[in-house]
Amino acid sequence: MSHREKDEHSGIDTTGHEWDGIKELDNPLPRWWLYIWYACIAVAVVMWVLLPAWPTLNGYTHGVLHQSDRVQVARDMADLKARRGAEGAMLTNASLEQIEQDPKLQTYAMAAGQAIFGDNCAPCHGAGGAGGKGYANLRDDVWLWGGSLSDIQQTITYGVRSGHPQARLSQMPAFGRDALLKPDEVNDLTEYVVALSHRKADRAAVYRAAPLYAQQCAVCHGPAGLGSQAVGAPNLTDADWLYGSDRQSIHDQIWNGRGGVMPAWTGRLDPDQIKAVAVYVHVNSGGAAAKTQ
Amino acid sequence: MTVVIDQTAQPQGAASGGKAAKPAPQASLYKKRDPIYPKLVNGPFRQLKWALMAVMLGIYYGLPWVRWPRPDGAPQQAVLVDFAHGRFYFFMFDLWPDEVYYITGLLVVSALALFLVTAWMGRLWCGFACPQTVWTDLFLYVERLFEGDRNQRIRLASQPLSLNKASRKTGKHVVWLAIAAATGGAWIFYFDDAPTLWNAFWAGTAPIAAYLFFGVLTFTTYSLAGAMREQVCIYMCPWPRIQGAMLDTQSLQVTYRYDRGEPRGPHKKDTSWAGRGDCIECKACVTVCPMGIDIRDGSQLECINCGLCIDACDEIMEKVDRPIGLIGYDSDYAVACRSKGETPEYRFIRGRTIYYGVALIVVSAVIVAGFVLRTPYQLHVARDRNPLFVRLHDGSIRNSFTVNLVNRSYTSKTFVVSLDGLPAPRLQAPGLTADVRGVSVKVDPGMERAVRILATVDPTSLTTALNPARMTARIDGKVLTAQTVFITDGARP
Amino acid sequence: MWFNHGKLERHSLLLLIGIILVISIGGLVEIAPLFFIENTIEKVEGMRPYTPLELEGRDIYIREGCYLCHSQMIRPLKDEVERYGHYSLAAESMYDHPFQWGSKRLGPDLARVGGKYSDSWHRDHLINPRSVVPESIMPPYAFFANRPLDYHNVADKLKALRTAGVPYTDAMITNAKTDLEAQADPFSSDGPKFKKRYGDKVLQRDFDGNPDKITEMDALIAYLQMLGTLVDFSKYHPESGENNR
Amino acid sequence: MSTNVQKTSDTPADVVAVIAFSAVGLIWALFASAFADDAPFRVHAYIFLGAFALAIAGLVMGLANGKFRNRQDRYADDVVKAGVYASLFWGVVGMLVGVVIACQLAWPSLFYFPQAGWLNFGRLRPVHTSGVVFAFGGNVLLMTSFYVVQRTCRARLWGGIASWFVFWGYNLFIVIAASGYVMGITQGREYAEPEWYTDLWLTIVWVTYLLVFLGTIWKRKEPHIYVANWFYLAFIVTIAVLHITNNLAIPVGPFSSKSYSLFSGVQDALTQWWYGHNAVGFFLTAAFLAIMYYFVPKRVNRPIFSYRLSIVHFWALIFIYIWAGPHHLHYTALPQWAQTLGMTFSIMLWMPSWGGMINGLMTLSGAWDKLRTDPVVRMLVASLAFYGMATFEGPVMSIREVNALSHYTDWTIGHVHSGALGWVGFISFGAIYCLVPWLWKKKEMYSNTLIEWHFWVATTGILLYITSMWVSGIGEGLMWRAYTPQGFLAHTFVESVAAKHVEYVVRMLGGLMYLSGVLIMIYNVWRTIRGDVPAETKVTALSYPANATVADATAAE
Repeated sequence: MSHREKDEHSGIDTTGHEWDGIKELDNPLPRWWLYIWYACIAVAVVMWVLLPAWPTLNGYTHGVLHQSDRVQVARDMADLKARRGAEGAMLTNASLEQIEQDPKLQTYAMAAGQAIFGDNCAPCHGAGGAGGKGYANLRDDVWLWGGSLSDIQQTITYGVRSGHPQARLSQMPAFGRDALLKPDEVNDLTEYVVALSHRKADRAAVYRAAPLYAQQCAVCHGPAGLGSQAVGAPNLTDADWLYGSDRQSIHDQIWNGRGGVMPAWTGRLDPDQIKAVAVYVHVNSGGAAAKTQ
Repeated sequence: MTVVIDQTAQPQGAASGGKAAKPAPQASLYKKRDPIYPKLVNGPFRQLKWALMAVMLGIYYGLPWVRWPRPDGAPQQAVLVDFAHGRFYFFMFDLWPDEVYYITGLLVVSALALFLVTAWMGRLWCGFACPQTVWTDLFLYVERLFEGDRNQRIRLASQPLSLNKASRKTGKHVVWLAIAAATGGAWIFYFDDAPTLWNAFWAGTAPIAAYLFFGVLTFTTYSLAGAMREQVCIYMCPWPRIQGAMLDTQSLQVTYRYDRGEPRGPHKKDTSWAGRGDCIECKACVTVCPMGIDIRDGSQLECINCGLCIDACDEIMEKVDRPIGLIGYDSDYAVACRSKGETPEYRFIRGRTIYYGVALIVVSAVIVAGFVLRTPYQLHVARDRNPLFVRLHDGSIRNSFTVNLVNRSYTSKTFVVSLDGLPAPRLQAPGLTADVRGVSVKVDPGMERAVRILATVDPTSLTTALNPARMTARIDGKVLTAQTVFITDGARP
Repeated sequence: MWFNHGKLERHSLLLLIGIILVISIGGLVEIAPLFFIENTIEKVEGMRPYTPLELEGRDIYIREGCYLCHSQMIRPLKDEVERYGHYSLAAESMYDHPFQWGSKRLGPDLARVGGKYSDSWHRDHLINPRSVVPESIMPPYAFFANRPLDYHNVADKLKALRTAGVPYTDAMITNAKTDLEAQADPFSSDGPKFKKRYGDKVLQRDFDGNPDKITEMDALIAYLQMLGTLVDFSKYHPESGENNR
Repeated sequence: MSTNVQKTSDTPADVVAVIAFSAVGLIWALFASAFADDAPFRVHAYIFLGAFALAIAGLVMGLANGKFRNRQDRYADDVVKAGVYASLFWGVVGMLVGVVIACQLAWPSLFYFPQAGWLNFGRLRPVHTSGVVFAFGGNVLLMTSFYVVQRTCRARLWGGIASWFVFWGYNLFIVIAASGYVMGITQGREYAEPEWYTDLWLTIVWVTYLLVFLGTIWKRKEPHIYVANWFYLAFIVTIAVLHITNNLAIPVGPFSSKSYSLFSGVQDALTQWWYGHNAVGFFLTAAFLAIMYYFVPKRVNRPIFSYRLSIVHFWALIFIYIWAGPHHLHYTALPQWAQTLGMTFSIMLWMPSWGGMINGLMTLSGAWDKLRTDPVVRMLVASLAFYGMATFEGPVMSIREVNALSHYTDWTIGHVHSGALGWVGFISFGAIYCLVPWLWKKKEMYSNTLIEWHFWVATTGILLYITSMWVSGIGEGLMWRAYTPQGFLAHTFVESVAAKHVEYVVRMLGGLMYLSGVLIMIYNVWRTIRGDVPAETKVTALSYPANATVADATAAE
């Protein structure tokens, strides 16, 4: 083994190998290096004991802590809700107007309202509240039952045709289906409604329908077709149509007299939650003041 | 294919029947550290190091206790990293999470400054300012208090265990631990209100993380400055390598001027200095070195440029009545010049230093400009994505925006928000007052507030679906704008 | 111990075998159990394979490298659950060949973007992201709206996926093309059959607002609008034993 | 020196084999172009067609002219030279694309074309990652491994023309892959984007590579296999295993560019990140450590610090690295047990990774002065320092609580680039600066000053890059999880995007500086190869006295 030689600089033996002029020393491992490595391994072993770590035939070692991200996040969310609940309690004693005027309460109500709306209202009114055929758009300035804070609160609390004793209630007759009017009369009324909304209509039919309208419809929709929020009768003269604005849709509505149903949310949502949703809807719709039409 | 493979040389293993050369069995798995016992030295560099140590440790331990008056609600601590609220307080400045780019700038400036200093004077950082050096120095001081200077320590180490030895060692470790604990303790005070945390810490009610970091920092201080010492710099820390790579032949670094020192040898008093170098082989430079190297071997990766060997050598030179500076800050270039009999020139202004200097000035200027122009107010706009717009009963189109206003000042402010770039938009913001100037939004100090702003426009005045617009917030004569878009059912591209 | 290491250094095949053995262990211990430990994939209700149109949309998503900026993996951390919705389950990507969990969020997570925004927002946003989100750094994809969707081999795609284990039925494969066309046309007469195959919750509408042709925009929006909407979370309980992982 | 020059072989079987193989490929490519199911596949078929035709033409012409003499007494260095050119070319391409996509993130409205998807971020990013990792890094590895294995085995490359097949085949793979990304051909798996037929082609090339490498070791004239070759071998074998397993897929048709991966969801995710992490571990770490093990001791002319450290850290590194993949999937739907394994093995990986750094740096002890006189040593040392930083940061980021903040953010990007720009880039530049004078028989590089400037510009670039990404990553991580005092999320996502703009500009500048450094290098390499005489004779050329002089002086006493 004559190839081992001493390295001049360090005074340490080489291994005796040489490749293309490269030799190797055989310094021992630095102690600190080995110790830190052992420490890392020890840390790893401790974690294996504490946490879920090793797969088994059908399962895995759960670790003595039984830690689970999913359980943990559920706990964190509950904590968060509890923390917000404390702020939410302030809603109890504030009036709707106070909530809307107070920056802190409004911020809270909007955030809470959005979450509640998403879970409970969005399925019908859409995630953004823009509604759809048969479901009212909550973002515009047209309101069947009134768009003031208290109107909205009442609608949410008791619903529309929900069966709750205090529900918003009205019923448009199914003029065609129940044979209250003849098919021709329904056709004429359709033309009349089209004319009410400032569109071109069959003049003759409109004249024929005028007395019918005064007799059958004006009670709720008003002589000029402006509607009434007291009975949830829509304004027939504006650009907003719940069941569609074309002749077929209008005809269908007169024939069938459809009226949507909205559940009463009292009992499902607590009063503070209803307040929050009411403020959320009111703010997003531009905040109509209480008024009579 | 021009390189000829040398096939004449016999494979080395072949002679011994292909067997490998077996290394001699090693006694131990790992290499034990050879302990270093640096001797205390006196001189300007040592004085400078003491002074710097006092200043830096003073800052480190004391800073969390410096109070800084801020309006109510805000922390009263001058320097505070408030992770919980995402705020960094530094005297008159406070940074929010979306302003962390200032920290980029700070890091870049620090690194460039280090590059520049290294180009000029080598590893000054390592020798004087690095926490590892400072705490090791402090620990060595404690070690000397208990165990005496170099020779006594060496003697003590070789002695069998005795009451004397045990008590000295114990004393040393206790003080070390105390310092380490203080280090860990000070650390946590940077992250929470110091006096409150102090009380909570002793009452056992501080957050777990505080105890955890206290423990970790105590442990690392104790082990790094007490046990690991120079090994950290030699093996572990990447920074010395980068600094090593940052040196060039013009950089000043602690240098043994062998052109003057060689040939070296012991010197008897009153003998001639002719025909020999100034180095008298007293090894003073070796015994004081905290890294345990002999600077006379030339530049080495271990050397941290602390200058203690300069002090040691100068002392000796004065004693033997030779000029000081046998070891000194010098450049490779100068040494090489002198050895050839030329007069060296020192070039502090050269391509690299100009390059770093300019970069440093540019980046610093950008940061300062950024700070000067910084407003304590912010405006963010998110327009609704669902629905994109709503049509009102009169056919007009309304878009909804969530406007987030941030007031980072310490007083309550009122922003006036308007939507510009559209024909006569009508703004509504339930719960807020809107007039011709826009919507007025009051935001509490140090708070942000999200408000809903609804804008209605007559669609006949807009022909395309996507109409760029600017949400504008005016406050204190400042104008903040955010690009947004007003969407109608007009023609789409 | 390394004094015997010389043997490995002198025999290249021994060294090779040694390396192969050493590098095999980690992968085997970690990956293989995922195929046989039962609760790796949660038992949930609602998962179904992608419809042909969604699959084409997903292929476009992959083609354009969307996964490089958008993750589809909501972590069980409270801010993510609040921002994006319920954390993602392994079951939700059980038909994803390949998975699209992503590794970087230059844009937001998309695991539950389905139903969050309107079709027309997606359309505007894809055509020019900065037209609706001025701060966005996303590239514009206006060509989606013009380019007709090339779905000539959609049945082959379903077949390939079935080989990989996605439960497409023979009927789904045979009718892949008509199903695809039916989904993009709300008035299609094939609609009921399509819904029968893929369930009532499946979306059937003109996604890009252009009834004249089926474009890449249709496919991509169809895919985006179903992301994260399949699993019925009212029937998933994380704490229950089999889901606790 | 050599006296027994071998007779050249009369029937170069290797060339004939490659011609036959190319002919088969040609026929396949003809079919593929005729029956292609989609346009991109047809384009690729044409590229294959052209490549095979060129190969056949070139080889036949070469045979006719009596080339391809397989002289066993000479090292096969031409393929290494070709590797130098390819590395430099792909380096510029990959980094240029990197700068372009960095610009796109900083100024999106300047760099996108709404009606054409080819240059969109999503398509260019794979061009960047594959360009720098596989094209630049891959060619550096091919060339250095071919160089090193010959020198340390004292044997010519095995397989005759096979090494050229590997070189051209690998670069053809890159062309196919990169052109595919731009056309939208991708498997949707990070760092494994090429589609099934490209993967198959790479498999053929890679197995040939393994045979060439192993064959050369097999016929070595040194009793022991040098440590650099252990690392190269581990790299080649492991990449083969990873590549094949991770690319198991079912093509939609034999002539379709589309395929679906065999695994799905959670299994697919872990397979992918087992691959992805070990592509880092074996391609960018183990293989570049092999470069370090040859070029560092060779350049500074010092023995390797510790033989036994190299043994321990080699086996520990390759064993532990494989386990660390799941740390890319913390908090995902991957079962938590796998996440814990990924985290703990990453922590245990710290010291084995550092073993390489220690062995490299301590090899320099005794030659430390070279740092100031030899800018190439600067590069090598700085690369080891960055290696040390990145391999410390990695285990830190693998801790789940840290990862919760860092994952999905720019912190990861910064971490990757401190390894890529600092470690992989610098060690490659160092190797190229060593190799060019050695291969082209020059005394030294044309200009040491230019190497210095390459180094200064590149280090500043790295500084800008990693600090901006580090801060931006932590910033966005904090913004995402920030809550208002009322307990609601404080920031929308897009606010975090807007907040990063400044950092993105800084990052782009950093990348641009790094690219400029490479351009300086290319100029320097070009002048060196051209044979220009070094311009400067000043500072660095000054006959700097080595330490030996001191020792001599001491001895002379």
